[in-house]
Amino acid sequence: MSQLPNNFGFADPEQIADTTRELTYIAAISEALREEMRRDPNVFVMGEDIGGTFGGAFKVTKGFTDEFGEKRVLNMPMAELGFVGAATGMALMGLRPVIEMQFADFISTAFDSIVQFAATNHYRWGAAVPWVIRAPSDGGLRSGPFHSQNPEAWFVHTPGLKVVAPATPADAKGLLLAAIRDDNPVIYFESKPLYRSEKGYVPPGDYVVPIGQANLARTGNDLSIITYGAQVREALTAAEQLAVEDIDVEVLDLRTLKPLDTEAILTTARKTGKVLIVHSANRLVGVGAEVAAIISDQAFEWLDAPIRRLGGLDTPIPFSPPLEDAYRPNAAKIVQMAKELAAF
Amino acid sequence: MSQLPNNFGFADPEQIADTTRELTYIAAISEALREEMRRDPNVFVMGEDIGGTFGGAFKVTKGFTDEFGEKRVLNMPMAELGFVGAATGMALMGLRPVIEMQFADFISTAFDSIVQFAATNHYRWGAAVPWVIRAPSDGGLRSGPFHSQNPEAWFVHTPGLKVVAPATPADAKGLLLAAIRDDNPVIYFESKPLYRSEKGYVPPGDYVVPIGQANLARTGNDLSIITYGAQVREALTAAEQLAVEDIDVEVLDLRTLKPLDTEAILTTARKTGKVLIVHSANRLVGVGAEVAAIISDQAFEWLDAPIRRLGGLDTPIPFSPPLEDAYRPNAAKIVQMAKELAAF
Amino acid sequence: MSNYSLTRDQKLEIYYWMRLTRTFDDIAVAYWKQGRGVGGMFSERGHEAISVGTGYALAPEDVVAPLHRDLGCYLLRGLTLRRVFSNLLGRATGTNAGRDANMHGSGDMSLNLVGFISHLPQTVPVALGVAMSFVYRNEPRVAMTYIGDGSTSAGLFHETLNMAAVFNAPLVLIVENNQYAYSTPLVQQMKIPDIATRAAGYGIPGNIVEGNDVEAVYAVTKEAVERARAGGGPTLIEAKTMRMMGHAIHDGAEYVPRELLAEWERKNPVILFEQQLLAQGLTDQEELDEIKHRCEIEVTDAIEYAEKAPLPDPATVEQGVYAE
Amino acid sequence: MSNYSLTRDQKLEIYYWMRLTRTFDDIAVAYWKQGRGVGGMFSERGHEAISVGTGYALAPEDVVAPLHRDLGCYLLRGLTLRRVFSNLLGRATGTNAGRDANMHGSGDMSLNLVGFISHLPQTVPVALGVAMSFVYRNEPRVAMTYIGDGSTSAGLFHETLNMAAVFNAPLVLIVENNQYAYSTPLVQQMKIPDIATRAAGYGIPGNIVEGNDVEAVYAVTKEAVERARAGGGPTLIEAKTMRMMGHAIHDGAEYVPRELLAEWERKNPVILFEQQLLAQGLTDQEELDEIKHRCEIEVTDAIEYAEKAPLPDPATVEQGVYAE
Ligand SMILES: Cc1ncc(C[n+]2csc(CCOP(=O)(O)OP(=O)(O)O)c2C)c(N)n1
Ligand SMILES: Cc1ncc(C[n+]2csc(CCOP(=O)(O)OP(=O)(O)O)c2C)c(N)n1
Ligand SMILES: [Mg+2]
Ligand SMILES: [Mg+2]
Repeated sequence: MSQLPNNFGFADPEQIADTTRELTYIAAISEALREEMRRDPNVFVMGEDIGGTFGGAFKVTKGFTDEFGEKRVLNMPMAELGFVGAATGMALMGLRPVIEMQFADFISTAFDSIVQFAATNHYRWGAAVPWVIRAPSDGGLRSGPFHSQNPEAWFVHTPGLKVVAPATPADAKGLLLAAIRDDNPVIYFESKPLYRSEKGYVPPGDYVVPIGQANLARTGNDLSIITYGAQVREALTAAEQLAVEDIDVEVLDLRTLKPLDTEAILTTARKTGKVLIVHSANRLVGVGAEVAAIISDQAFEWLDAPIRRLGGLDTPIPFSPPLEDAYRPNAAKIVQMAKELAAF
Repeated sequence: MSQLPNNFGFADPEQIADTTRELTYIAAISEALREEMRRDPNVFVMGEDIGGTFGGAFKVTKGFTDEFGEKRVLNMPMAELGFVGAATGMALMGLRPVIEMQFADFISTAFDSIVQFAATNHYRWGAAVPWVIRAPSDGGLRSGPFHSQNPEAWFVHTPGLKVVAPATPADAKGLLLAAIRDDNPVIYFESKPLYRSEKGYVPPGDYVVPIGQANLARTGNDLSIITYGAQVREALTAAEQLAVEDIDVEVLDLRTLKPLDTEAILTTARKTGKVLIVHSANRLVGVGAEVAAIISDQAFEWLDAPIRRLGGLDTPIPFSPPLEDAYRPNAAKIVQMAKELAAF
Repeated sequence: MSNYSLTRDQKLEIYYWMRLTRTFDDIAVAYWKQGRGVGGMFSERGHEAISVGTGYALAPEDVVAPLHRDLGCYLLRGLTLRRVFSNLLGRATGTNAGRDANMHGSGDMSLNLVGFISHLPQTVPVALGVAMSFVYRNEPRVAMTYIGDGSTSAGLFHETLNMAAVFNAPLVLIVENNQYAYSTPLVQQMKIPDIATRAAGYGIPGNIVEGNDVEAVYAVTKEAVERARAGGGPTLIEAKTMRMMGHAIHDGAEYVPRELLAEWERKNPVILFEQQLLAQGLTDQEELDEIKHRCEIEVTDAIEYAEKAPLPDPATVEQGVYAE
Repeated sequence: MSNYSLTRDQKLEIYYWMRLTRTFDDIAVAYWKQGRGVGGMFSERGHEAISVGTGYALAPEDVVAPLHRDLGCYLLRGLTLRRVFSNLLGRATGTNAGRDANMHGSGDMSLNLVGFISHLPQTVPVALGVAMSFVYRNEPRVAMTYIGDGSTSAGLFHETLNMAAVFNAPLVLIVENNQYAYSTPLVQQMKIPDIATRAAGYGIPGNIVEGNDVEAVYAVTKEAVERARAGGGPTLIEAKTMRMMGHAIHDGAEYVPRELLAEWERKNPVILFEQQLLAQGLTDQEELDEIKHRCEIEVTDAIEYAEKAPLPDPATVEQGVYAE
């Protein structure tokens, strides 16, 4: 990761005036992007429908064309494979494209370019590809199999990428800045269910959360929940409920999925001896499998119970509310599994 | 899976005459394809360069155009995404396309069509997609980052697919027949390093290895190696060497990666209490992570040692011999890790 | 085109499907605006002549893969309003029993209807494969599918048409050029005035048709369909129209100039066809009103049915991933 | 085209690069046939006029992304024979120190050379991005890349050219139509006689050139490059030639009719250019022989260098995955 510059004081005046600095998760993303584009002329955004008066399917770049002009807000034809390839070319020339996938689900369309070209380039011939793909992911919103996906495991498995997944407004900002400044291709999974419902303090100005560091979101002694993205909120909710029943839960928010913060994972596993891993993505060969494998290898002697995992089912993500609810992890299911594990 | 018909007696006369029936791994693939095309007029092959006098990059379909005609040997333009989509359409109409990817590495080009359309179709609206993709995978052949890949983890993670990976000539035939007769999209990873160097008895005629059943390739008491594909041979070689040092190794060949044979995995893990998981694919969030996670969940109380994994490194696959050898698992590395594990 | 002239009964049938489509759309849009819907919903307003005119050109044994704005085609192929509205509400009685959203995955092979997916234009090569299956089996059948102007920017447009030409497949591809891809106008998508121009790059015919004139749409499609059936290979048809509402129900489409909408509203395909039918002396206002009334009753029935229908049982969530 | 006439020195320089390319190829092919190579190897025999004629039309500040048969372009951009042959043998002194095979990944941004990958034609949109970076920064520079006839069947051909037109990017795309994609002849790839026809579908110029005539290739490319530099946008150039050996070294290409090869051998681009130079009275056989001799010495030197060069240290295998 490149050196972190000072705060250049570009934070939005309105927001500076607001000393509480409570922002929604999505406003934090938007702020990070805007401030970074003000700071660094090499940073620009590209994607479908992100320009003009429209500002993207989720309005993250609303007003950006007015402020930055069409050259730095590239409204792309519907050709993800081609435009991710083009972003790679721009990045090779030292620009820092931030690509918006309209939904994370569509990232499979650009897969070849991501996993074969961008991911391998530095290893193969030493040329850096400093782009970021923003991928609005996760469900619970009755959007069906193609607007609800969590495809991070494909990319964590692939050598040469970095992958982050913020769970709070502050991390949404701090990890986006880190991702943009990183000299490697970074996939930034943002959680749609947090967009407008998750609010929190966001430091003004230059605030960077380093890639590769997990966050201990709650300390506890009985059991560790290791999770990320929208499930962090579910895990914290579950922890509250479990506290009532005298189960003292630690919650580790991974924040970065590649590279994983192995030290933090092992520390919490060794501390509590009982681990529940949770993510929205389907469980099978998910990131949680890797976390379980790491623990069963390197914290084996500290374990007091089997390692449990809770993830999406091994089915496409169904649309209808009762089916989607059955598919998806949530606080209630976490409580249930945590209780069983605590009693082991 | 559809009902298995009888042997219609279509085996090649030459091969019937050869009572030993020792075939190479690649000849077994070719035989399975040829016999199945003779048996079922709905089965056909499609892919790049597979037709005419050429018969494919590895000659698996050599002579097929002569025998079956151009209608059943579709030589495709270089457009994997489009022609896998077309295969899905043909499969929807009750045909059974067997698609040859020229190299498994190029499967990422067709990714969108595989993971989004074909994989989800039956769940979404009940129409079956009975195709097979043959994907020549794995390395050790000095072919560099784009002709050596093992991308199975992407597909095992994806709901709605089946994934197989034969390790012997007999399984190469038996699993290909099973895959073709299966009513679902199946990805069949064949191991290039085994093509011509691995020989063995192959049952004549109709020989089906059911999808979903692992094979205990060697029994032992001290330690289990769970593996698949080309690493089965490495594991068996390692087991011989370990036997000399009185380490009695069990080798489980998974054969099918999706659905995994959880029972067989748990049985061997519970029996020996020590597990080493090996695959050529890069280790991180690989299929081995899932195997480790399953064991650490469901065989926890039987374990006497940490679960170890050996896989490819988290780098692209390098070309130059010393680098590729450092990248790739092999018998010597297995011996080394198994010894440490046995001593735990 | 005169070879494929329509009888009075056929024209009134076409009118019925167009009117039913529009009535469904009016009522469904209102339903969603009242906050009673589940998930999102796509309006197909403005696409009635295309979806019905093209769909009507097919024989029952032909196979079609319609998209999100092709409700008319689904209905005339036999997908019932009850199944459609049930699916919109995520009911067990919906086309796919609540597995997929809105019109996605609304296929039914017994009706020779292929379900689509979001990833545009992934259905296009699938339709090519259907057409190739007819070549494989020597069947005189045709496959037809649709693509939006926006989706023609994707590589599959190219891969599919090229392969369709190479395999001389009986495929008809309808480009629904409705001026916008979500918020993106044509001028930001391509530097050519007519998408049909691209057909020459594959060595296949490319036609342009006024997409709000159902008789013209029918005629040009029918000709392409019968040519394909006779072994003449694929055709590209570009039907020009306008998306009259937002991209989906949540989208107010403020980015579309109001004058453009007003201009196209004057070419409302349903009204245009009514005027043609009246001018041709084939019907009178009373009969048209009667059809309209019938459509309202049918849509109302579908909604009532769907509202009462059960939601899927969560215990079934893992069923059906694989064909057994 | 007359605006871009070449001096005698320039022509002899072009001849030198073409001859060097051919000499390298002859020797490398023989080396591999003797079983001394590591991994596979692609011959670019027949492509000398294209790779050199196009590459020579670029200014040093322009960026080029050559493919597996564009050795001439790599060399004239400054990639040394020593680095190239070292890479073929997987040595630490190779362009990418043994990470990637044969000419794959032979990029060097200090030479404005982009490395390619196997997945065809993934380098094409990357070159578009390079061109878009010039628009972004208002730099009068041009990006150029190549695509085989076979790879034009892939969707990226379409996506890239359409976006290049939309963004008026200074991109020159050379189609190397060498009649075959591996074993597959043109007639099984497309139903059109000229790939350049497709340019009209993007609203950009499409030119056809005799790919074995280096002066013609240079002229048409130079015109496109300077047009792009002046803000005139992208151009497609289809250069017709023939792949004179198998797809790669292991491939005997029995599927290619011998008469076709004989016909094209009469148009051998290196010999053709020698004849033109002699006919134009610009050189004599002695000078040509002298250049040829120089090329042999250089190639021999590269091989000796590479053979003595160290293999990479296995301890470095995990280095360089990420830029720090
Ligand atoms: C591969 C892919 N990328 C992005 C989207 C999101 N998306 C849905 S519809 C749409 C615009 C499509 O425009 P067009 O093809 O013209 O169809 P229309 O909606 O205008 O009928 C976009 C970008 C998608 N569905 N698929
Ligand atoms: C996506 C992809 N699919 C398949 C291949 C395997 N392959 C390598 S070269 C080739 C043929 C390419 O033909 P063409 O583009 O005409 O280039 P040429 O080799 O003739 O110069 C194929 C199919 C590949 N490299 N990439
Ligand atoms: Mg449109
Ligand atoms: Mg070629």
